[in-house]
Amino acid sequence: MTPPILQVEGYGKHFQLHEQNKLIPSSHNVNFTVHAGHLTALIGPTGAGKSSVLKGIYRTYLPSAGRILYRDALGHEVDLALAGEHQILELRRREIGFVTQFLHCLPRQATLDVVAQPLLTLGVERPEARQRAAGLLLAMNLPQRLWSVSPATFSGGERQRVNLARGFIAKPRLLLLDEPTASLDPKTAENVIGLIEGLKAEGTAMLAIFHHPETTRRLADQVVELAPPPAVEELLKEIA
Amino acid sequence: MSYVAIKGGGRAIAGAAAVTEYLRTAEGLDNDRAEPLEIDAILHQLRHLVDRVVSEGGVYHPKFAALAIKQSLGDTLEAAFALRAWRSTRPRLSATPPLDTTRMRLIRRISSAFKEIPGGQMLGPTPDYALRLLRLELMDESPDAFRAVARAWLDNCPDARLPDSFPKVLDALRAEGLLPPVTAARHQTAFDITREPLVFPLPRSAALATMARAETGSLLAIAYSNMRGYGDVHPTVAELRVGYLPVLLPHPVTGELTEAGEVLITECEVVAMYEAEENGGKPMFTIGYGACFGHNEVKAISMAILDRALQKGMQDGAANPSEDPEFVLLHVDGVDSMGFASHYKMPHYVTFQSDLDRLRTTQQKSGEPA
Amino acid sequence: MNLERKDWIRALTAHPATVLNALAAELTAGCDVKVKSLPQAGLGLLTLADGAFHEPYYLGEFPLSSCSVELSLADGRRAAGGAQVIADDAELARALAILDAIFAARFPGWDRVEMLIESGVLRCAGEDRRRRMILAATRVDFAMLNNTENDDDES
Amino acid sequence: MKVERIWQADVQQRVFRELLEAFSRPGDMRDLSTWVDGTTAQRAVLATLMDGEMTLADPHGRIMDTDWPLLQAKPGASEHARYVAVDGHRAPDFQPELGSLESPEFGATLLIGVNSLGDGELSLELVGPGIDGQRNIRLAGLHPDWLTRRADWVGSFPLGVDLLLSDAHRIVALPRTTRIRISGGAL
Amino acid sequence: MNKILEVRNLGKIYGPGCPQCIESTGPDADTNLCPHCGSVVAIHDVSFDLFEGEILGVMGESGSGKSTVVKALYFDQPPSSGAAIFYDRDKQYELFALNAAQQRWLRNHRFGMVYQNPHLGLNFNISAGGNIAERLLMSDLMDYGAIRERAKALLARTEVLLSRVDDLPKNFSGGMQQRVQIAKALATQPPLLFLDEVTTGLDLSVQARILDLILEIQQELKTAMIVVTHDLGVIRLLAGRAIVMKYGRVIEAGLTDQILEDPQHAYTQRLVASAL
Amino acid sequence: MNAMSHVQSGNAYNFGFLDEYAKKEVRRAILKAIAIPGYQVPYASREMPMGRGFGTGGLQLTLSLIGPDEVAKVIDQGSDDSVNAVNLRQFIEMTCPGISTTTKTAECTLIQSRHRIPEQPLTSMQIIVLQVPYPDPLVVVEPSEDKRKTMHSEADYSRLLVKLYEDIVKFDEITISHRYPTRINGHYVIDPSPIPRWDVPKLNDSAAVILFGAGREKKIYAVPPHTKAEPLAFSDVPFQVEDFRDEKGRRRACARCGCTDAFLDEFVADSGGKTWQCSDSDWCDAQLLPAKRLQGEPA
Repeated sequence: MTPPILQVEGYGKHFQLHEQNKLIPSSHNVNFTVHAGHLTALIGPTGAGKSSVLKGIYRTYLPSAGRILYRDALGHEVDLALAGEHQILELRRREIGFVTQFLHCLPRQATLDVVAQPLLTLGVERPEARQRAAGLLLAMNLPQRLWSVSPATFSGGERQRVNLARGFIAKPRLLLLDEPTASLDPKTAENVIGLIEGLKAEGTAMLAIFHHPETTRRLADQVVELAPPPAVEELLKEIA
Repeated sequence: MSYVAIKGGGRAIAGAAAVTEYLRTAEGLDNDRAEPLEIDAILHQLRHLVDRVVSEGGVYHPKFAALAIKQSLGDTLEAAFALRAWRSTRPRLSATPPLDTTRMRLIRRISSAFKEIPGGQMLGPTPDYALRLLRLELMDESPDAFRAVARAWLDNCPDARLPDSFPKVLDALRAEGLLPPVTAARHQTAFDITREPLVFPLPRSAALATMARAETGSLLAIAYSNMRGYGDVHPTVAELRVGYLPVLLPHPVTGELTEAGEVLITECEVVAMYEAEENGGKPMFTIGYGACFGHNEVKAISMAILDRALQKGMQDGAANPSEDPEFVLLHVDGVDSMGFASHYKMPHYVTFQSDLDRLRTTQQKSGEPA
Repeated sequence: MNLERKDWIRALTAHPATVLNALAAELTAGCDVKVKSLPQAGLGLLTLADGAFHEPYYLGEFPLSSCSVELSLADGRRAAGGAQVIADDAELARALAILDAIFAARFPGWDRVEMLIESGVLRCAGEDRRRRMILAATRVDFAMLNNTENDDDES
Repeated sequence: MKVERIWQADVQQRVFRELLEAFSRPGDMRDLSTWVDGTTAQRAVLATLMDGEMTLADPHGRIMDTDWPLLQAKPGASEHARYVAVDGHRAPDFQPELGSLESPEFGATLLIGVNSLGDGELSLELVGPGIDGQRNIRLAGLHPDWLTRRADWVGSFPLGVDLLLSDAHRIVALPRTTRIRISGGAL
Repeated sequence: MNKILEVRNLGKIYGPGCPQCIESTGPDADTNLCPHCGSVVAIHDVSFDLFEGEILGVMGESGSGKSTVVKALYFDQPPSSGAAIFYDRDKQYELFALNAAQQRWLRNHRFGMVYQNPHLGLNFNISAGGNIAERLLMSDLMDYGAIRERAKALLARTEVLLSRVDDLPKNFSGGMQQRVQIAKALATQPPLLFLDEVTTGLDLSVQARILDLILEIQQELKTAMIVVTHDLGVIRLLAGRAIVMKYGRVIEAGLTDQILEDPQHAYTQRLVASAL
Repeated sequence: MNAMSHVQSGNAYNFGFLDEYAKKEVRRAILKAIAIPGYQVPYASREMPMGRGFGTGGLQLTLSLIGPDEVAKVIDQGSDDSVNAVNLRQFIEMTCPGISTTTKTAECTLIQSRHRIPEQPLTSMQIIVLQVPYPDPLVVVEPSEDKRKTMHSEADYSRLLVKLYEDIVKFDEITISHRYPTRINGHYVIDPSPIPRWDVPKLNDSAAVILFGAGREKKIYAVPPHTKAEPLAFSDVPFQVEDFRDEKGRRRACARCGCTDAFLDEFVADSGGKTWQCSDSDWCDAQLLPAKRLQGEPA
């Protein structure tokens, strides 16, 4: 078997709130791998730190412990926990995508452009990028009248579709998915599942958190169950 | 239309000079007793006119100033100008060491800051409290009576015991710590405005020298703007003195400072509202200084006010024109400003022709449809 | 007379230039005059220490003439003299330098120079006295004002 | 009292006009022999330009002691003086004043004595203001470092120095605007 | 990606300065005013790199020194210490070792600046088109027609009505003035653009349109930018990376989303918490 | 004194009026002005016995340059006989005994001029001194001399260039009539004194040395010979000299000499009609001779 794209070893994350002088545990001793063309699903109770793992890999969080070894397109191994900011930005641009439940976009940008954005930064010409964005939005069942307006005023489900389309469009090598189908109607959810399968088939490695165990069952090649992190006292002992 | 070249310009110039001379002497046409104005009469009876010309001319030569007044028919700008041009032809022989004005032989000394000052307040010759009523009796003054007045005054005036020198009011305030200290010679060498061009920023000595020979009216106008609202500071005259300053130069043989003569000068120091000293120092009064050749109090006071304003402008940036060194110092010289105002009378046919060309062309274009 | 040399010029220049020139010409008839620096008429720059910060600055210029001479007598005695005077008159400077030399070295005729100096001192004193009278006649006596405040029509 | 001609105003006027021509037409050789009466061109130039307002540096001791009181110039360091008189045989060992962007006229004038102007082993091609096309000049007795250092000194116009080369009685000016190429690979 | 700017140990002190200035100021001392000599330590020891086409956010409250950083780099106020190297194609410039004329050249040709106060960036006595022309003329474009066309294109790009090309900026709204400023800054297509609180004081909708424009330009022209702002929203939308300043010191630097979601420094945590 | 002044016997003034120290300062400034083409060298302008604005700056240059073998020409508005020219020439003759003066451009070695450069091309044996009222072309956009000095130092002429741009926007033309800003040797922009645009091209690649003196503003600057002098303009809106064509587009001729290639003065006759005549009186005279010969008149 080819070596994994992503190998997480002993990942841990806690937050130190200086103001309240508080330590908040988030994830603890997480280990797993993700392979090309495979989907690894994270499961576990609320508070087990599933999202924290995704954010740690994307470096929205600074990991507190462990290694996050990523093998890039050229075969070089990078520890995402330690990589330089410009390296992370470059990986985000070219290889690693993240679909969250939130959508941050420019206030006035048309949905089509929001979705096409990752392609533009890769140097794809605007007409082509827009065309591919349109294809995805069509697959997501987003009414065509919404394409030229900003997603700022969209409903949760509509936004989620825009978010997904933007995450999928550049076909990243590693895609992080945080509850991608949570607020979708069943029909659209089904379309999204189809798209995810398509990406998998094209070789995209995925790490996902799903709202419904059913979705996990359908899509996951591997399931990793996370346990809630230990209490603060124990964590402190460990850190000391 | 008057933009036609005068040919035969040489004849016209000679004619203009002759006409001016004709008017200067025209009194003699119908009056057999008409006499030319005597230099001594100007020197003694129009002393303030002479004072103004020596100070604006920048050379203390009262006799030549009187001559300049005579030949310019009493135009002070022209007279000061002639004195300046004369100085361009004279070599510079030497400079005095910095002279101390406490050694002035005073004829007037007042302070508006204190009622009683050491040495006393002496009004001297001042029109300040005179009623400005025309003295019609001077219309036809008899020479005998004229000569008797001064003699009678001297005869009736008792001798007084007075000190030879008077301390400066400012020094007393400084001793009390109310004024900024004298930092050991902030600029060792003074700026010579007759030899060095004014390139900003300038040291204070350049500003003082420029204002000392400035045109009185210009200096007054800018100082007035500072007094009136474009500055809004009400200064107090700490001391105003008028008198004769002994001019000391080294004796060629012994090297000892020797009196080469004396010059009449007016000197004024003003004190204004204090400001917090930067860098946490204690607040102090701000001070300004003015002086000029001759007896000209308005000029000395104006200069003192502007000195203070310029110090402020140099330190904090100019908040109004009177605090801007460039604005003040480049616009107070009488020779520069009157010369330029006069030059507009010269032919400008060529430039005007060029103006006409541009205006006609643009008018034509603006008439065309776009 | 014990007037210091630095005060001679002021005393001498209390007399008209014609008198000084004439005396100098007369007294040098019997001696050799060597000009050490040429008699020159030009300008001097008046430096004042300003009254606010005691910074030196130039108030303006004044006409200045200067000369220094060396006189020698037939017996070999020599005398140096010099003068700088506020005047546009190189000849006057030369005359003053000669009188300065003669009086300093007690050369023949020095007593005539002394007479001029003495009478000049008197003239200067007269002028000084008149100036003091101007001051005295216009002195504001505040002590007296206070005593007679009611007489003053100033409100 | 016999006064050497170079101290006389009318001679100085003539020397100045030669200087004016020299600076206006870089590389154009001007002969001062009519005016200098056997003394050197450099001395005549100094007499013409100096007075009590100027600072003059004399790092190679080229100026006679008896000339200083006549020149009236204030002695200054080579690095700061407005005029510097040097011996062209020696390599430059100082950086002259280059002036400031606001006041480039404070850039020094270097008066450089050389063996001969007009012929010699060094051949220069000059272009720039004052030269119609190109002007060539030969000279002898100039240490080559002067030209390389000058290239640095005049590198960012208007900053720079102005050179006045002189032999016994001739002068050639190389103001800061002149671009110099050493021809024939003589260096 | 290539580095375009390298800033090292930049410092700026207003006032006489004294040996205790540094130790007596900063976030720990809770002031930037030196109690010993009264000097203001506006910035101290600021270092960062900027890459081609990247947007760096500089955030902090007023008095943090964030504007001083760009003003020093744009040569508006010379720093007291430190160095900055600008990499321009095959050349590199040590910014603070250049003379004023060379600095002026860089300002005219290679840098752009958009100020919070349009009075600083625009000449209010000349038309909008004239303002843009000024920069083009300084980069030796001397063809009137071409200048005019380019000015119009830039104004169109920044959504200023072309009918107003010859109007004076003083008759424009605040948002429009900023647009003209941006057009002017972009006239020479500089590889490096400084933006100092450009949306502060504008209506929300106007702000949004300006931010949008900036991002579009960055994508189109690959202009590297340093965006100074106190507004976390602006930082989130524009900047890939950010530095956080307080009392003249950089207290935190990182990826923008990391700084906003996982701030490390107590001050940044407070700042982010108060903005949510 | 290190320069024995040469006061001529029977003359109260030093040769050239100025004392030798004043001349030295002016001479040093001239040399630096030539070394830094177009840069305004400040100097301590002396008071002259005529008004500031009447040519005191030019005169100080002339008097610092002039020698006993000089052949001087003084013109104002192109005319040797204009009142100011006559006045200055008389002063120069009075204070510089021994020099000769001429009205012929071809004969002179030194020209002092106000507002014109002669039509006859100058030679490398000649120096022209132009009188300057405002030396700084930036004064139209910046009143503070201090700030202007910085702008020159950074070669920052953007505001001046924008003025030209705005001119075209407003008037479809560059409206600067005289004192046309001109860039020297690719660097400094000068005010070439109030010469008409007609004369500006004569600054470029001139054979003669061109010196500028501003007495009131206390500046000296120069355009050395064979130096580039480019009037500021746009490639598509070129610099244009004055247009002397009539309504029908024909070039007006001088009413006196008939020449059609000189700058003309416009005359308004008492009748109200207009005529045109050469502004350069020496040029007009020179054209007149062959013209008369052609017409068979005695010269």
